[in-house]
Amino acid sequence: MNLLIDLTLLTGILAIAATSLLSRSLFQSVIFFILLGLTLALGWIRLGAPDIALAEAAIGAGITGVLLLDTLGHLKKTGKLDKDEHRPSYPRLLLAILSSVTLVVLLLWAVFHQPTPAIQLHLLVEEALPDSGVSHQITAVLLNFRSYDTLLEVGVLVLAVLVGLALQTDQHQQDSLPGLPNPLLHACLTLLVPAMLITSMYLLWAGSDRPGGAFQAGAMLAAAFILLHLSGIKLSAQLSHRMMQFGLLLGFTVFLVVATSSVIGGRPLLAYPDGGAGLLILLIELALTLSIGLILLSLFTIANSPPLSSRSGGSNGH
Amino acid sequence: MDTNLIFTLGGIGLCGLGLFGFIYHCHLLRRLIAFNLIGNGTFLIMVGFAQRGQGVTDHVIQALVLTGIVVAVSATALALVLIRRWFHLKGSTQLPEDDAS
Amino acid sequence: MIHSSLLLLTPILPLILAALSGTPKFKAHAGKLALIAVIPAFLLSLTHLGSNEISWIEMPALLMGSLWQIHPIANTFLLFTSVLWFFSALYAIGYLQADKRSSRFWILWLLTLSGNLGLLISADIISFYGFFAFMTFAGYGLVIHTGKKPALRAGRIYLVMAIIGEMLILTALFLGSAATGHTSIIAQDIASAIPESNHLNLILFCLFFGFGVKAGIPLMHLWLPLAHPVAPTPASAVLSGAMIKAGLFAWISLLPLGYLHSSAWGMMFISFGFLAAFGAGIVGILQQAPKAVLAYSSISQMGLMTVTLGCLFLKPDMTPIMLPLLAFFALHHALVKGALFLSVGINAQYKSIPPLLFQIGLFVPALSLIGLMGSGLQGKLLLKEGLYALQIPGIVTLVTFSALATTGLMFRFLWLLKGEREHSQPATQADSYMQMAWAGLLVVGLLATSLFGTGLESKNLIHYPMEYIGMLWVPVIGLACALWFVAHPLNVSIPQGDLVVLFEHRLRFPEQSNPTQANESTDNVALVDWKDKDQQPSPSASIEIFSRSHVAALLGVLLLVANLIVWLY
Amino acid sequence: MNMILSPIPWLLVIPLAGAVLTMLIPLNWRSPASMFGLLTQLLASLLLGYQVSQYGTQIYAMADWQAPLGIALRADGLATLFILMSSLVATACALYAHLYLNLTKRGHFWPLLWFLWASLNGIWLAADTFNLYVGLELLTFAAVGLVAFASDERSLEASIRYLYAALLGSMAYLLGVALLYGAQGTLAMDSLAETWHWGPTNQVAITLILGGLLLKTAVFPMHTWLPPAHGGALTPVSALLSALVIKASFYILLRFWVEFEVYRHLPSLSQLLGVLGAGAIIWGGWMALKQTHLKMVVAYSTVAQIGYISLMFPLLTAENSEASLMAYHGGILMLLAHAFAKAGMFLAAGNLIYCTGKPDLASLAGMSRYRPLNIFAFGLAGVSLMGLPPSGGFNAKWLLLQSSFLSGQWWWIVVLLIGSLLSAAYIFRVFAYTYQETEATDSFRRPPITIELIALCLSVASILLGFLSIWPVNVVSLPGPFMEAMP
Amino acid sequence: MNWTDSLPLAVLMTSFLAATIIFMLPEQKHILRSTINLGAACIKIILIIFLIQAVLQQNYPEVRLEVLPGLDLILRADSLAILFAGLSSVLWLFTTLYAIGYLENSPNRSRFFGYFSLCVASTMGISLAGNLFTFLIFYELLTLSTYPLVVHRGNTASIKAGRTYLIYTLTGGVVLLLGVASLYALGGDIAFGDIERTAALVGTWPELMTIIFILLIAGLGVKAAIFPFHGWLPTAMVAPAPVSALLHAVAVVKAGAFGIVRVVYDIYGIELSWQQGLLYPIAIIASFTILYGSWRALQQIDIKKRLAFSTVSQVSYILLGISLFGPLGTIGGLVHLLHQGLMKVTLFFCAGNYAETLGIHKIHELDGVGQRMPFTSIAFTVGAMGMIGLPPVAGFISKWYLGMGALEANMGWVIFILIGSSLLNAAYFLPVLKRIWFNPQQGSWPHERVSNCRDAIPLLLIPALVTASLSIAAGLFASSILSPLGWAELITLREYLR
Repeated sequence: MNLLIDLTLLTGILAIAATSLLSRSLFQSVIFFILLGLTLALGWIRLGAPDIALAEAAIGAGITGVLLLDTLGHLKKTGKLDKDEHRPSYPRLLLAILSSVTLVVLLLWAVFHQPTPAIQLHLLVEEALPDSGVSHQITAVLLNFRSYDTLLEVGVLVLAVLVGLALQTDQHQQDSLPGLPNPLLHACLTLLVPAMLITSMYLLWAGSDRPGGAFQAGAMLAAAFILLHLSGIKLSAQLSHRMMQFGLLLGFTVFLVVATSSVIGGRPLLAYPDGGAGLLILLIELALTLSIGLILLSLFTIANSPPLSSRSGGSNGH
Repeated sequence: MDTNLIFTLGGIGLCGLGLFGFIYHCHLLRRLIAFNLIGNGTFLIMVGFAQRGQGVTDHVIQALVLTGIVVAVSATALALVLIRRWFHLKGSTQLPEDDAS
Repeated sequence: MIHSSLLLLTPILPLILAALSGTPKFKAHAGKLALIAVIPAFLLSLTHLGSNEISWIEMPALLMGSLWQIHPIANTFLLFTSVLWFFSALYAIGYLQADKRSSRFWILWLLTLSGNLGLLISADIISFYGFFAFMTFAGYGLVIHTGKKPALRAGRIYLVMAIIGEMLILTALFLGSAATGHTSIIAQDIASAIPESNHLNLILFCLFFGFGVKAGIPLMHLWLPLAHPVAPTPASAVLSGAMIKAGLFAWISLLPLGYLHSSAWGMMFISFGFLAAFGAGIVGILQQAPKAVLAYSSISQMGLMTVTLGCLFLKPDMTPIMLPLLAFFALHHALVKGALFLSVGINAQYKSIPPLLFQIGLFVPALSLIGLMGSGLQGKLLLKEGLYALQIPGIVTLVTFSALATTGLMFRFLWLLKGEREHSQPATQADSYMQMAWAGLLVVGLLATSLFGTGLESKNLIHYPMEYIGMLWVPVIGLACALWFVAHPLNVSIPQGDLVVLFEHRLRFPEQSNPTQANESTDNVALVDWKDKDQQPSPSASIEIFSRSHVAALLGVLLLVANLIVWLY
Repeated sequence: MNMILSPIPWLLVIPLAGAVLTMLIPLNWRSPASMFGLLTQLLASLLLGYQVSQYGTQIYAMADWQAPLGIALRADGLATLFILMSSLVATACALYAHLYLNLTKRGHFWPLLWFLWASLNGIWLAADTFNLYVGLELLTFAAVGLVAFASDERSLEASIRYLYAALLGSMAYLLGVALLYGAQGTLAMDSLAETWHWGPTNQVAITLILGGLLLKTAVFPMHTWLPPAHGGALTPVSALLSALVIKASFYILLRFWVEFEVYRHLPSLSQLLGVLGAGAIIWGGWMALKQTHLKMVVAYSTVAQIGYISLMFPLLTAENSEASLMAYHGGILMLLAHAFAKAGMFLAAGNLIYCTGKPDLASLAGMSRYRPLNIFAFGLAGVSLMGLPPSGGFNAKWLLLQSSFLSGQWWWIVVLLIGSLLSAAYIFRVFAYTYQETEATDSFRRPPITIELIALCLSVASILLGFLSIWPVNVVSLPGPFMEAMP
Repeated sequence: MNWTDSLPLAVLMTSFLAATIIFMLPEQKHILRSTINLGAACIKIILIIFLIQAVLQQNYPEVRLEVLPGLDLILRADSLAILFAGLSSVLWLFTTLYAIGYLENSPNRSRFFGYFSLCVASTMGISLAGNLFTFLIFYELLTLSTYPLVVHRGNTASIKAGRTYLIYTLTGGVVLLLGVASLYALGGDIAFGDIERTAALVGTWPELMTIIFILLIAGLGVKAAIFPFHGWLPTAMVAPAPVSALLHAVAVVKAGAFGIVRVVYDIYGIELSWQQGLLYPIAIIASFTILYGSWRALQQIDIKKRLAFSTVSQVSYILLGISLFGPLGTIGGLVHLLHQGLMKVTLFFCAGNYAETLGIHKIHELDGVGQRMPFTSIAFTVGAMGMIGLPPVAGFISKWYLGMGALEANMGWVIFILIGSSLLNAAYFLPVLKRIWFNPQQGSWPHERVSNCRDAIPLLLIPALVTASLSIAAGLFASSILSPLGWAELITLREYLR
């Protein structure tokens, strides 16, 4: 039975992916991509990774999909979407087929010759879990055992926003998209947004002992923000620029401060003081959730807003 | 034929498809989608393959995949910012045709 | 001490004076400087006259360790060289009075003088070679002084021959010095070491032909009849009188005379010598220019000296006796030939001189050269006596017969002078400097025996009248022939420089189509054309043309010959 | 040793904090703050250099969790050298940027620079494969941001190209890491090396990682994204990218290659890398020769130089251990010299373009008269790139040559020599342009002398490296896991 | 640590510092720049005098720096080094003086003098190098620092010439690098004079060492302009006169020749090279180059071009001397290194004077210039006479020793090469002299510079006269102990007694 589900899922995933790739219509591609994300979420659950399933649904399918769709809409609006899309050349097709087949063969070869791993990392995790301050392994890994990765990862997020902001060159940009004056949406929003906020809080809270955590919570928050934004309630415009920035950076800053304080306290970087791990992790997660929400929103709005023309930038040098 | 293997294979398929699309397509959005396919495939392989080896649910790799997903979405967002800028400046959705990937 | 300083001054004073005469202050008095320049040399030779003392000065830091010395043979050469240069300079003061380029002439004159004097006192080959080259190249300037077309042509050929000569000499010097085991550069050592060298024949070949250029041996003489007529008269005098003897002097110093008995080389020298003596006579008689006749006469006379040297290869042990005689003969020839050359210039001034004196002045050196009077008589007698003593059959007879050629030449010379007086040239102003110099040289030449012949056992011919008559018959025959020719003119003339004409035409021909020349920018060519049409041809262009491809051709031939010799021996 | 005295965390914290801080504080405060940051960063690097050279390799367990579970940082000789290199070059570029950019641009530049720096330091110190991935991504984003920063068409196109290539590369790397983890259950490099066994999985993993990193390093057939990115960016950015950023992926490759003894088990792959390097040398040189824009010449030169550096891989496989050590030293030295020289060259080129106001070569006429110092800086950098003595480049080339001789792989000699001729050709081509005198009146802008001096300093550093090569060579030879894995 | 040990470094540094300061100076500070230049040159000469003293006392100052493991940068002043360093330092002084005069009122002097000093610094490095690696470093540095001088004028011709120059020298450099690197790969760091090591290597790998020898000689031969590699030299003539003088007389060609000297004497050792039969081919190539260069010189109508081909020919004299096994040949080769430098620099100075004062570039324009510029013409005459090999100018001394050396080495045919070359030299110099002194002036001068001097301006004239006098003095007082010949004999003595 399980096998059947798995195989169906597998077939579905591949089919959807193929459709998404090869579909003539770009819109269709994006839709199928979002669909793929959702299907994958199922797959993740089958793999016993509900955290990833959540993240996939919220981030992989949700945020990415929204971003893609929004861009698509923008491109559509200018009407030049498919015009200059010519058929790729024959050699390119050949190259593509060749490389993907090679990749697949290589991967298959690798997968079917899998040796037994010498190290059972999950045993180590189990062993160290009590010292981590949280009871959920994933959160422990993310925010304690491998918190350094997470720190850098948040850095990546911040950086993405930063690049967007830097490219924007002017902070007081008007959105090109007007708010959607859709009363139905408005009505939905009044119900949906609070629910999403609560979900987000719950996910955050749950993260310490069961699936959930800052990223999923942040994604949920972001989704709420984006919905608000789409409905014309523009968070970024209402918050002052400085506040917005502070919000964006809050998570990262808190993380960094905690990390540094441990160094000042004579411990290695990111090492939590004895017994304070749980609290500090929660603090970090809280800040992260807010920041991730804002960051994802910013990514959306930045992508959304057309940049200033290049003439205003680069006055000094090339 | 356990779940892990099946999804690993699924990941392989996604990677193959994604790579194909990434090379084959010129349209920047399509290539971005292809990239995301590769990403998803990779994540599947990561988890599936690791868990197949370990024989149990591996939380470490799941945490890593979470990180990976976040990074991927950042990358997508960044790429979209650039693409839209590019589109705004040049009115084109693909790069000048002087090379493949 | 005094000798050392005189030795030093001999070549250096002329150099200093040359530098001085370049300055504006001394420019006008350059001629007088030239007179002063020979004084150290003259004094040096006077102090050594008749003594067998050898003075030397060693300068280990100079070049590769120079040794300058004066020995009896060199002294004789130094003597006549200084005397001749002195009188020629005196003559030149008058000769160049109207010449705008006299300044340049005097500088070159002094430089040439320095070289000529220096080579006579150099005992090491390096200084010798240096002075020799110096003389040669500075002498070029004297040859082409007038800047006219024939002068430039002569200069060109002079230069080419001289360079070939220099290179042959250098080869000989390399091999010679190597023959001493790379130890010595003293001429004497080299001369004695040459017979042991592996490259004996090559060395002798190079020495013979190398210095033969200066000494005017056949084949190497080409430049002589060209250069002498075109050079200013005083320059011709020193060229023909003094510088030509530099070749002889070099032979005397460097040939292994007395160390080597080689009949082959002896015959080589003798045959070339006689070829010169007679051949030059025949060619010279057919010349149109008086100075050319004199030039051939010089070749002829040098031939006699070559013959003498050749004899020394046959009888090496006679060397110590023969060399002083040879030197004296050279002295005689230098002074007399100098006087004859100067008379060419005086010829135009005949009106200002009492006719009798003038005729005496013309005839005395001519007769002297033939061997009938004064130093010539003495010189020839001594030479013949020496040759007798060598006991080589036929030599003396042939030498005697060579007087035939000399007679013919002298007759021709005087005849041409007479012709000039009668026809072409308008008489020029009398010039006291020139006449003084002429007269002085005449007197010195005539009295050379009594003045300078102290070291030689002179024979008073008055005691042997029959001998005199014995010497007389050849010139008489010569005179008779000459008179016959005057009556029956042959209408044959040989161009100056005889063989060179053949070479020149042969070599010049392909030059017209020389592609590199044509490739030069066109306006350049136009410039050359213009120059050609004008009074001033582009001489250097032609010399470059000549040198460019044909020096190389000559070089090729030379190398070929040299290699052949190397392989043969 | 006291934990607080270890500079390792500070090497990461300072740039990250710098990034946050410079994003938050007002524009005109950002430069002074950054200057302070630069100083501390330099001090930290020097301190690390001192500590490592005194006490040897240092392991730093992040969050106090030991390696297979937690993430370890490792400062061995190689890492220390790279930290120092990046500190010096980045400081120079930062100072340059401070003088070169206007206030707003500068304001945005600083956080990007700090992120870049943090990621670089992270990569140099990393001893964990997944951590390297995150570091690479951070680096990519910062670099792409910096490229796109010029906000004109060219730079935008270049940044997209760069981003796509880099993302694909990272993904391939991640896939490789996934396979490795699946096969061995660990991510830490030390434990990976300990439990390594050459099954198909690991081979495929290494191939994927290799592919990804090659793409990110822009090794020959995958180099096409590089010239526009490096040539189109703002001058200090180009310098940073060429000097440091591409080195990061190369560094990772090198670590994998040596620590997992890839050179021993996959020698053919090493040869392949060498062939690619050779291709890069020749193709890059040839393309550089054909460019009409100054910075493109320099950018293609980077392609060629990467080729040089890759030549160390086939030479590492030499049976003669002396030869492989020489190859290692040569490669590292080449990398180091290239960092300084290329940064110097880009900055000098930027100054020239600043003067003429045009990016093309032809407008450089008369430049060597107008800005001799600048041309001199360009030339010195060129000397090192050409591999002419005295310069770090030369010493590196020398070592590679010696290594090829000793290992009997003579064909690389040919490549090396042809390559240096080619590089001489394109560099002197630029020179020839600067020496040209045209009738056109000079209407040049005069750059401040300070930015010229910065370029000069970097170039001089690459030359000085020729005299001081012994120091880096000694540092990278410090004992540690890496050196133990060396043949 | 003796204080003299730092002398080699100091010698190098004088020029380096001068170069650096000059680069920094603004264009307008002409007087300061000249002062620095001349001051550095004088200091350098003084330092060299100290070095000479040290070397005479058999004390060889040395500076070492470890660049790479087992690879040292060595600056060492041995007698051979002093020979070249002395020449360079003396000629640098005069060339600088000349250049100051020559470039008066022309742009880009800062650049020019900077690279000029750098060029001299590298020459110093070449002369003081203590092993092949150090030599290689400075050898390449020389290439680099002369390039800006060659293209200094910035017109199309000079840029083209610069390219040719680079193609030749860099290719040569690569070949040299190959040779040096392979030698090092075989035998490690071999210091100059360590010929036992090489002997051992030759014993082990005779063929390989022969190939390396060929590589080294070919690489160095490019700068020394031996026959197939001489093409850059005439094209580099577009450079300003002081540069040509520097290129041809001191720095570049001599660097190549000096390198060959080093390789033959101090790496392989003269006896070994002879036994291996390595010298004979060099002799043949050198001989051919001698004749070929002269032959080509004959065909030139440009003064500097003619001089350039003359250089091609003359530098091979040095090689010829090296290839003659025996002390005399060695002396000849070494001493010609100096003599040719002095004479050629004189000739180039004069050519520059003609060009600068009267605008004369072509030979046919020289007619009658002796009247107009007598002193320059005298200097030119001296140089030309030296080239032909007439005593007492220095050229004869070298030629003499070469000839003697050839006979000593039983290579008699070399004599004919020397003779032939002298003939050709005479053929291309004498007509020029004749034009200068004996031809009347043709029309007006091409481009006469207005000045109230009778000859060239003093700054141009004095160096020419001084070098002319030096070349006479070097010949005239050849046998004194401090003359070039004396020094060459000293070196040779040490070489053959080793």
